[in-house]
Amino acid sequence: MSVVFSLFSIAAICAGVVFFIAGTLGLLRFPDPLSRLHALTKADNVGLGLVVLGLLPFANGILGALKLVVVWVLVQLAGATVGQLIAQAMRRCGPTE
Amino acid sequence: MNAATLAGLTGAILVGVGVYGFIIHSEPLRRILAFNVLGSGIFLLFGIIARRGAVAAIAADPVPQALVITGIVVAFAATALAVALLVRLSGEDGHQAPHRDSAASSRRWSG
Amino acid sequence: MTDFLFAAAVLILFMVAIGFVRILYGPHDADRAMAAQLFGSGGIASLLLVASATHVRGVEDVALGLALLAAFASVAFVNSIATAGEDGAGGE
Amino acid sequence: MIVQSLDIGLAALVLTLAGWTILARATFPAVVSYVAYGLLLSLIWVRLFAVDVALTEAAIGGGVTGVLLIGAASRLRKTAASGTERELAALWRWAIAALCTLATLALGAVVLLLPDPSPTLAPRAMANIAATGLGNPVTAVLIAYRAFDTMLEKCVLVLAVVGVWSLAPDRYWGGAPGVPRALTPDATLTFFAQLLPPLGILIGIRIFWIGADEPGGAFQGGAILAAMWMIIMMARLADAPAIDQRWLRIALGAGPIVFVGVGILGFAAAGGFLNYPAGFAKPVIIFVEIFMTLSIAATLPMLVAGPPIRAPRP
Repeated sequence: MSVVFSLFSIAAICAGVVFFIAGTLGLLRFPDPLSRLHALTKADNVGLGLVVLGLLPFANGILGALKLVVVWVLVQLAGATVGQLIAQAMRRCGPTE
Repeated sequence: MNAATLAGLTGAILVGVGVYGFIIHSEPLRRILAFNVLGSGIFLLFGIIARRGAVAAIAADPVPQALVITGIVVAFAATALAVALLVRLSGEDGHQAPHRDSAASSRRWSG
Repeated sequence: MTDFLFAAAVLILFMVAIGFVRILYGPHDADRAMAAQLFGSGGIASLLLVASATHVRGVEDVALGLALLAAFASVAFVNSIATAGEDGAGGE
Repeated sequence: MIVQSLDIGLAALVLTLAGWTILARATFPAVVSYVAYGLLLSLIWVRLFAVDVALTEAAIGGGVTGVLLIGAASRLRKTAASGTERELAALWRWAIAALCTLATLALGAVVLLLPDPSPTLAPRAMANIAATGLGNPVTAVLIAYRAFDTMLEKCVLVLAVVGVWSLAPDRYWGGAPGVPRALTPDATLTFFAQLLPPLGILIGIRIFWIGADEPGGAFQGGAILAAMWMIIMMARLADAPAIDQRWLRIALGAGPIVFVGVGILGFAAAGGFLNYPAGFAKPVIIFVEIFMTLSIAATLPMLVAGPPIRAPRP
């Protein structure tokens, strides 16, 4: 059973790391700020979500698991808000501001 | 080399970098930033002393930790006071009041 | 397993570090704010991985605190360019 | 091996960010670097097993400091103040760099030559912890063993607020300070500021409450509560309070006043300033901490908001 959990964790965390790599590459390589923002929010939401998913089997009881999920929800909320705000600000002021 | 020694050396470098920045910058906000970098370097030196004082029951000596916690809060208060002084000064000898947004909203709120 | 968790944390930190280039070169201040945002989520992810690997008590609470405050710098940034962009009109 | 590469990578990243904070040409990139730097510092504190410090650094460095510095950078950009940078001659810069390198080398040598085994107060802190009724030695140091320091530190915070307020022009005295907030109400930000505080207040109170036995405490919980009040003001859901409001002044002063009061009662109850009566130490400590948390939650946003900038309402 624990082997299954370990494999699950390794797979999820690896996938999460891949999303972080993709997000960073996007932040570096995409040509304009809005597509960079798109890449960033993917890394925020999915990358951290997968890492949290992979860590859940090792969580410290129900409360520990709950905390991990709340961390993810909070970062999700922050990422979504910041994405919206930055995009609006760039539309208002133009990317050359 | 363990994590504690490495953190201590990081702290030593941060102190040097902070002092350098504090001297070479003439712009006050940059000096405030440099001063904070210097302060966090000193906090890290406290941190290594705490970590080296670990005994079986606890992983780090609580006394330096408590000093650092107090230090972080006081450093923040000092930074805030410095920033307030700076903003006020720039409003005095600049060409404009520093808070036009709020001046407009005060009209709204007082109406 | 512990080594794997540490390795994942190192990789994520490394990726985040590459994002530092955006803080260096911008070009737009929004890009810098985005890179700082990536530092936040990457930092939280590696913190959780390190916590799980070392079993230090209470690290989830540090991650909770960081996650709660993850948006603050960016919100302050957006507010500041909004007030700078209006340039004194202060309009409603 | 991998652990070492983590530590080295972390140190390299922290130093790069600190270096850029100092060396960046423009102010804004320097401020952003500094905010990211504060975030990574809390990771180093976790690696040093100082979770209480990591929590403080995360709550203060991640939240209120970022808002303070970014707000300051944008206010100063509007005025001419950012043009005051003067370049030093290259010779001077090299000389200063050499001196700072010497200071670093000296400190590094001290770090490497620290005595082994290192002197520690940890056994003595643990030996008497049963008398305080606490389980977290850091809280015991803050509120029991070194209570005097912590009390003075609360007074420093109040003095800092008085110092900030005293910068107000006479005509604004008694008015409200200007929080760096959105220019107009914004739907996304409003939604965020309505959703976050309920959860944040819960987490803040929890971190304060578990501080007796686990990492956490009044500073950390108070800083998170402070951040929640700030996001409400930043989203314009609530206006900053006028500084002559009685409730605000009570909230700011409650921490130090209760602390001093409990200290004086210590003469009657246990024969000395700040002595806690045997057997009742923990309830007394929690009582003091409740007011400390409240004061910190009120003080930090007032420090960020700066002096009053509106005339008091008639």
